Amino acid sequence: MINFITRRLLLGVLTVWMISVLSFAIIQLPPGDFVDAYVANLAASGSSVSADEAAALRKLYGLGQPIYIQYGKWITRIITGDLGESMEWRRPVTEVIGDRIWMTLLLSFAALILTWGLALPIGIYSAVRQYSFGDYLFTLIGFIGIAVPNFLLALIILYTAFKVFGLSVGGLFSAEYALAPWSWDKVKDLAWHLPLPAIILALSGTAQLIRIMRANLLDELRRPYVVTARAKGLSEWRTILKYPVRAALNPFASNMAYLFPLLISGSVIISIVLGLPTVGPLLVKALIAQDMFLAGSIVLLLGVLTVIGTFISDLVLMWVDPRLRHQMD
Amino acid sequence: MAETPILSVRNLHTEFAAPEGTVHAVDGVSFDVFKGRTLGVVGESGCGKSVTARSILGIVERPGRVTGGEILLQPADGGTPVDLLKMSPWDMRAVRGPEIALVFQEPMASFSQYYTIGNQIMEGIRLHMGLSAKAARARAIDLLDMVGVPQPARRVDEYPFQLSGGLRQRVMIAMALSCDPRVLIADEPTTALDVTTQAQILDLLRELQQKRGLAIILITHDMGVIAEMAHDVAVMYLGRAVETGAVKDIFAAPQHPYTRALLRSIPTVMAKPRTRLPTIEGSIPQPFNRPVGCAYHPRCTEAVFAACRTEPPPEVGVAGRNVRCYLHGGLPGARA
Amino acid sequence: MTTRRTFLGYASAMAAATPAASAWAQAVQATGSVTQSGLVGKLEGPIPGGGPTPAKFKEAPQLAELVKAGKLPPVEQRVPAEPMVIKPVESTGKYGGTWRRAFIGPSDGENGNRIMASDKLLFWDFTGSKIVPCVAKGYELSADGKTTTLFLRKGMKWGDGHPFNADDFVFWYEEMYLNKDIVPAPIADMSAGGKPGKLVKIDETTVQFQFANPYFLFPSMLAGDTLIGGGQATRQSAGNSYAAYAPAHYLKQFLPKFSSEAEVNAKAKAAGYESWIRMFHVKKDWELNPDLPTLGPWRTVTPINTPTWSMERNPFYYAVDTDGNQLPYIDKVVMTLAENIEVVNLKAMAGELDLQERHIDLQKLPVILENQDRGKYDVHLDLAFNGADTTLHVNMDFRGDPVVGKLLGTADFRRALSMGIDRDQMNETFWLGLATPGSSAPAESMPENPGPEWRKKWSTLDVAAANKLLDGLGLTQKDSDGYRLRPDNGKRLVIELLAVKAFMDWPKHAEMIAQHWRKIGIYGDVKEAERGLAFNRLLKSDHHIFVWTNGGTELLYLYSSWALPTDIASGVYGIEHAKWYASNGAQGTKPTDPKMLEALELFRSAASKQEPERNKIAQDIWKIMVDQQFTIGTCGQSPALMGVRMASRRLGNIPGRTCIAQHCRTPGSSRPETWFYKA
Amino acid sequence: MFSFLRAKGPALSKAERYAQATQLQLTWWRFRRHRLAMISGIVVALFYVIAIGADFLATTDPHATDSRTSYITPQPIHFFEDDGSFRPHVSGLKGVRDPKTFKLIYTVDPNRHVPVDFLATGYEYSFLGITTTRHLFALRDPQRGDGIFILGTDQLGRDVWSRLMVATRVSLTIGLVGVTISLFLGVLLGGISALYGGWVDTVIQRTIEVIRSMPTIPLWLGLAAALPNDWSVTAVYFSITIIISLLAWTDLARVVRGKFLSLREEEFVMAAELAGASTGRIIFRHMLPSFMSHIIAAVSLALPAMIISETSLSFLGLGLRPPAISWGILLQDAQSIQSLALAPWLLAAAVPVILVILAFNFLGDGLRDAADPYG
Repeated sequence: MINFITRRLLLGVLTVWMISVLSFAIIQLPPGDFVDAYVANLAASGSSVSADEAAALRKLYGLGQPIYIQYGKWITRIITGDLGESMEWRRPVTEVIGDRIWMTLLLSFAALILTWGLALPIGIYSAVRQYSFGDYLFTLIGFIGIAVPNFLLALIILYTAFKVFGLSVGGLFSAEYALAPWSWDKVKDLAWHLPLPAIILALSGTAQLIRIMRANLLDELRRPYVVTARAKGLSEWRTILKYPVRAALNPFASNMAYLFPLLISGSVIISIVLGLPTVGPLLVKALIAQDMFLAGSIVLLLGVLTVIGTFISDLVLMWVDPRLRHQMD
Repeated sequence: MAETPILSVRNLHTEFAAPEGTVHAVDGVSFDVFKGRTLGVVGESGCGKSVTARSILGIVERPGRVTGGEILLQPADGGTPVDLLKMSPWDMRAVRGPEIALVFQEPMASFSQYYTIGNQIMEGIRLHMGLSAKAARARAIDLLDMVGVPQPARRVDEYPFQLSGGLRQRVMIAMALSCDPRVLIADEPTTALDVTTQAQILDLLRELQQKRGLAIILITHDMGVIAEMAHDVAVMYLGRAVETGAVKDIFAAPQHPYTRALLRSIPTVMAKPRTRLPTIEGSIPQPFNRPVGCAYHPRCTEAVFAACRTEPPPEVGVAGRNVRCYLHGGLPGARA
Repeated sequence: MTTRRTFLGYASAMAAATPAASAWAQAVQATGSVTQSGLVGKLEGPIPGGGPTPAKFKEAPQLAELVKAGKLPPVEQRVPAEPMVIKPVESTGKYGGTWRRAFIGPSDGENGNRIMASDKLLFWDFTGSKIVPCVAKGYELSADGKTTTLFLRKGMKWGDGHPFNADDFVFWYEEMYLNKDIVPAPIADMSAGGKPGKLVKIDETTVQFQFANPYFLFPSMLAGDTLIGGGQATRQSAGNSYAAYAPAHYLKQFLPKFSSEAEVNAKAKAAGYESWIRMFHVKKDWELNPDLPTLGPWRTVTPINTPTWSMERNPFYYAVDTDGNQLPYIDKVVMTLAENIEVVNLKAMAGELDLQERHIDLQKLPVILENQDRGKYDVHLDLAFNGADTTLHVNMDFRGDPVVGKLLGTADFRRALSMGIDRDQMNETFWLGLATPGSSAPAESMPENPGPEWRKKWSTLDVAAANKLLDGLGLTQKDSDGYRLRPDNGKRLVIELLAVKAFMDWPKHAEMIAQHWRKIGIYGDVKEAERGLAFNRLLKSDHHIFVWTNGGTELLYLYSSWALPTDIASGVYGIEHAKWYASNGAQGTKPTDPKMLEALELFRSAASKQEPERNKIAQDIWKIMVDQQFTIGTCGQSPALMGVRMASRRLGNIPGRTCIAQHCRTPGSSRPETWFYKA
Repeated sequence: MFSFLRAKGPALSKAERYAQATQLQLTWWRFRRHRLAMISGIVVALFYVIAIGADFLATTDPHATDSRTSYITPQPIHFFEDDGSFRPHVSGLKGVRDPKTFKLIYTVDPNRHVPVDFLATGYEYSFLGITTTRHLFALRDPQRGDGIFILGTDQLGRDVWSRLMVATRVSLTIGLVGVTISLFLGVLLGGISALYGGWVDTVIQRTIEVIRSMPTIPLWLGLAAALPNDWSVTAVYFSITIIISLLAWTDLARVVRGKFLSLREEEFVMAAELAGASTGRIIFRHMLPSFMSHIIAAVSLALPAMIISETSLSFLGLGLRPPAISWGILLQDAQSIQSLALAPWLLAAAVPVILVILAFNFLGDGLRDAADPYG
């Protein structure tokens, strides 16, 4: 088991490294550099920067050096816990990301829990009552969940909320709490704002998971051990919940790792539409402004989170699957 | 044989509504099972043996459905037999385990890999016998000990995949016996095992039968196993029992051409070396496309009557045995 | 309490500007369909110097309490002996309230800078046509135009209570402007006739800008939104270090000269900055540094790079109303970060913003009007004075393709492109009919307007004439789709329209123009690009035509970036030409088009001319510009850019109409410090 | 209906036909019974018919702008004249902007009926090298501002129906091209991974894992932002397709690898191996056909993901850009507050997106069930 965990950890580190190289490369791909974007931005708002100043800025940010040196500098600093400074926000990246990464996690997590909470019972129902009216209904709802692009859903909900209820649902906090330090009221305020984006975000993942759960369970329901359990005189629901559902949870758990990047990706788009203070809009802006330290840090951070997610899901998998646990010994 | 059977299956019909057509998996099977005796149900795969077993337990899966017949169980107190098919699902659950238990062909697949064997044995015990967790565990260990699992106290916490095939089947038997059933249905209990283990498991079953007076329905495709274990035999072909009777009679004088063909396919020590083992000509027809007339006629070397091709032969009793073959009577228009 | 000298300087500026101002007002009343809506109000605004200095000063209740607690000096000591007395639009107001506003990110600093506009040395009145005192109580331009003297207010204080005086100018000039680490290159604003000027302290409250050559334009430069005159908030943020003055007492601690390089570097490292320069750029930036002493009505509490950019009143603010109440009336400004402009608009319509004009989308006007009562706001349409909110800026030095480059450099080709545009359609579709179609020349009410006939010159739809011009250029071959072919290789001639979705949805505008051009056989290829990337291409002059506003060109000398190749930060008309102009011919390449050369020479000559002559020159430049169609105007003088103002009905002293122009620092010239909450 | 499947004639009994059917035929028979999947298959087929005949089905030039037709609500086609005679026509419209509300108000001109012709002449277009002006429907002698606006018009006065037709072509082909590329990559890399095993397998599997654990939006953003913006619409179109498929092949590769691995253990493959068949022959003669149906199912499930990808990218302004027309672009037009409030019919573009994705999903599910009823 220790061996298995170490192996997974090492692979995780490798993945993180590859992600870091990729993130850095992607940031470097667009033509021009931050100073170009910065100068252009100033020019667009009516200020001007001379060529000498631009050169001074480049020197300041070390932009003139070869890319591998820039990468080397960046990654060394990151390893020592220093994510660098956001050129656009003119603050340390850790501060800029700050609360937002937690909000991203919170939103993704809420969506994840919602996804599971919905997909599990519905998937079980659909499999056990295959081809029933309920099965078709849930499948249909689920498919609509996949088929309606979530940004469209977000926008329609945003507008409807405004049109019908006269409130702007943008953001995760009411105006009076956005600035306030954390308090019980602020948490309540957050709890009030969170469900809507979480539902929008969860919808497509839920539909997918329902399908996975349904297929897995259909598969497991045919296995002899289900007959064994029935032959023992267990009630039908107890049989299903204890045996095939447990087995079907296995691929379900391994899917968790890939649900996470999906949710985080989805949260980017939704956050832009709904104006949520997550890293999503920050990342898009940073990429557009070529604020490389910020963009790189966010991509890397999200990658690391996913790897951690994968790792946790491996542990969960080990916990659900005794075979895995024992093979590793 | 004046004794009343514990379990009596009468004209059982089980159908599967497959997209290709309705499959009559069990098509009018009748047999009796007696206390302390073993009924061997034999036939090629797909002949409806396993479905019969599941029909008895009321666990035929959709789209399957028992459509007719009676399954009469003699209550333990000796009262009038009850028809399991008329029982409510709720009452039926109390039959599974304490009255009739099932042992499967593939011990690996028949266990869930996610729970310890103890957990899976104790489940039935706690459900039906109302024992505490501790008492159930003690009983599980006893049961494991009884079926010859070494170090039962340790094994009880292991997972099925940690056991060898033979041990798994022993555990399976222990689980089946956990609630002291009167009837044990063993569905190909030894097929997946090697020859030595097979013998051990069969010994175990015999031993348990003697100790407890179990009635066993032994489902197998192996005439050798039947010869070794069974007291009575039902030979099944395409959902029908084509010949039933005491094992010695059937082996001594098989009446149905199919039974004869089955018996010919058992290798014997007396066979001449380098001769080909006889096999049954042809293959089993598609289940949803049962031949008209006697189901066996396309493969039968003795199908001499026109009726063989037009009308299924009725069950006729010949010398204390029942057989479905015109060779032994029942020809339309003829006098039996 | 103005001195005679300042009065003179002040009066001369006033005299020059007055006629223009009245013409302006007339023009506004005359505008047709827009006024039908009842949304265009009277051009009005608070008047600085609108009354005598009151004998007694009053202050906000919270400040009074701080005074009582001994934490603040009394109001008499905080307000200068010669405060700016502002006469509000309606009445004197009352203290209190929080102004809720929205901004869209750390690059949206202008959102806050503009409401801090009263930290400019000189400013414009509400009409945008008259220079009025601001931080400086007055100025004097010498008869030869070589020196401009500024008179400061006695007893004026920084936001932290420290005196503000001529030393702060000297500090800026010597320690910041001349420090190559901070300002790498001198700015054109500070030179006349190619020779750099000087900033000199005369006495505690008097400073002088001295030039070797006449620089009659300089007072306007100080009042304009220029590098030198933009004010501390605007010009010492976002990495810039201009604006003529800085809080010496506070910033000295961050400069090596006042301790040692090692010490400031150590300080920077400890605070998490790479070098003292990086630290200095943050410390002198009011958007980022709440501790920085400033002069404006409010000061930053939580910086721009947080989810809420918030400000509170400056207790040492130098302006009072006519009753002696120290301004501002409003306690706090809270700007919430909105991730996109749709959210800004929704929030405004939901009544969650009290006054917002920035990022409000004209296209949404019907929806905005529909929700007025629910959101409890009034809608004001403020019309701009620049010629065209959508202008086709033609690259005069495109070298990527000689054939296209030559055509773009040909006046008849540009004229044909211009006449191929159906401006009425564009106006109806994108401006809801609220704009004035025509050339890129500024509004008729502007002193630099060349005359009404130049509105239509080459700038109305005339497909026949356009086709004739194009045929005349030898572009007679057409392909099966009716598009003209290149003379060299017989392939379709493709003119690219580079467009950015920014203040307006310019890619859509470009799409429509491309459709119109089908009728003149020109294939317009719309290239939508992200703003930063598009401006990058401009810097390399790697574009055919750029679609953007020409806002700011209504006062050509103060903001020529969107009219002529004078700005080296933009290569929209050819970066080499801009370098050539900015370096006086030392770098870059000389434009070959004689008309362009003429316009540039005229422009260069103007700085040394007196105002009436300058205006005349500007008119001549515009005549060339329109005749040559260097920039092809479409529709303008509209409320499209910051001209849709949504003001809460609870607010008082909100003008019916304000000047929306670069130099008016919208909404700065309507003096947000005089607004107040009625209830 | 599907008579070609009965080509063997009635002489064969039902059972015999089943016994002799190939894997693909069996799949097809099972699939045919899946009614929802069948309907979905027909829907998908119809969509591709639209894609092919987009210009023919369009009634107005999808690029032609006119402020006189800005934001027209969907207009019906009237089939009968007032006197009851069958003469399809649309009514003339007159638009005025309300000076107070600034909304465009269109009123029907009851005296002007513009006849609608079947198979008539409209704007010119080229299809498969043929230039024609033939359309399914067109107006007879339209004046400026006339049009068949059954789905209304957008801000620039362009006919939403016609734009939708052309967008369908673009979005559906982008999905097809993308799926083809990812199928190629998936089969190739998945196959290599399974066949060679060892470090090759490890490297490919690791790469898949890295790609899958990256949040895709940042990757798209980075890659799309890197596209030179002076590229032509076509170049951007293909680049976007490639970008999407570069990230989408991993799923297919996993399916292929899994199937390869399990099939390698199957008897018939082993038999072929023992018989000395070459690897290539084994793959193409024995293995590929046996999981062809799985691939078909996987592809039909991958397509909607491609379509959503394009839509999302275009929504963020990083996918196709105007004047290209795709579902994503149409939806981008529909996403502003004013569109939702003043021209909700612009959301019509959402309908085909939802329909096609639903149809593909049902189709894919049906195919998968049919290909592998117990898997």
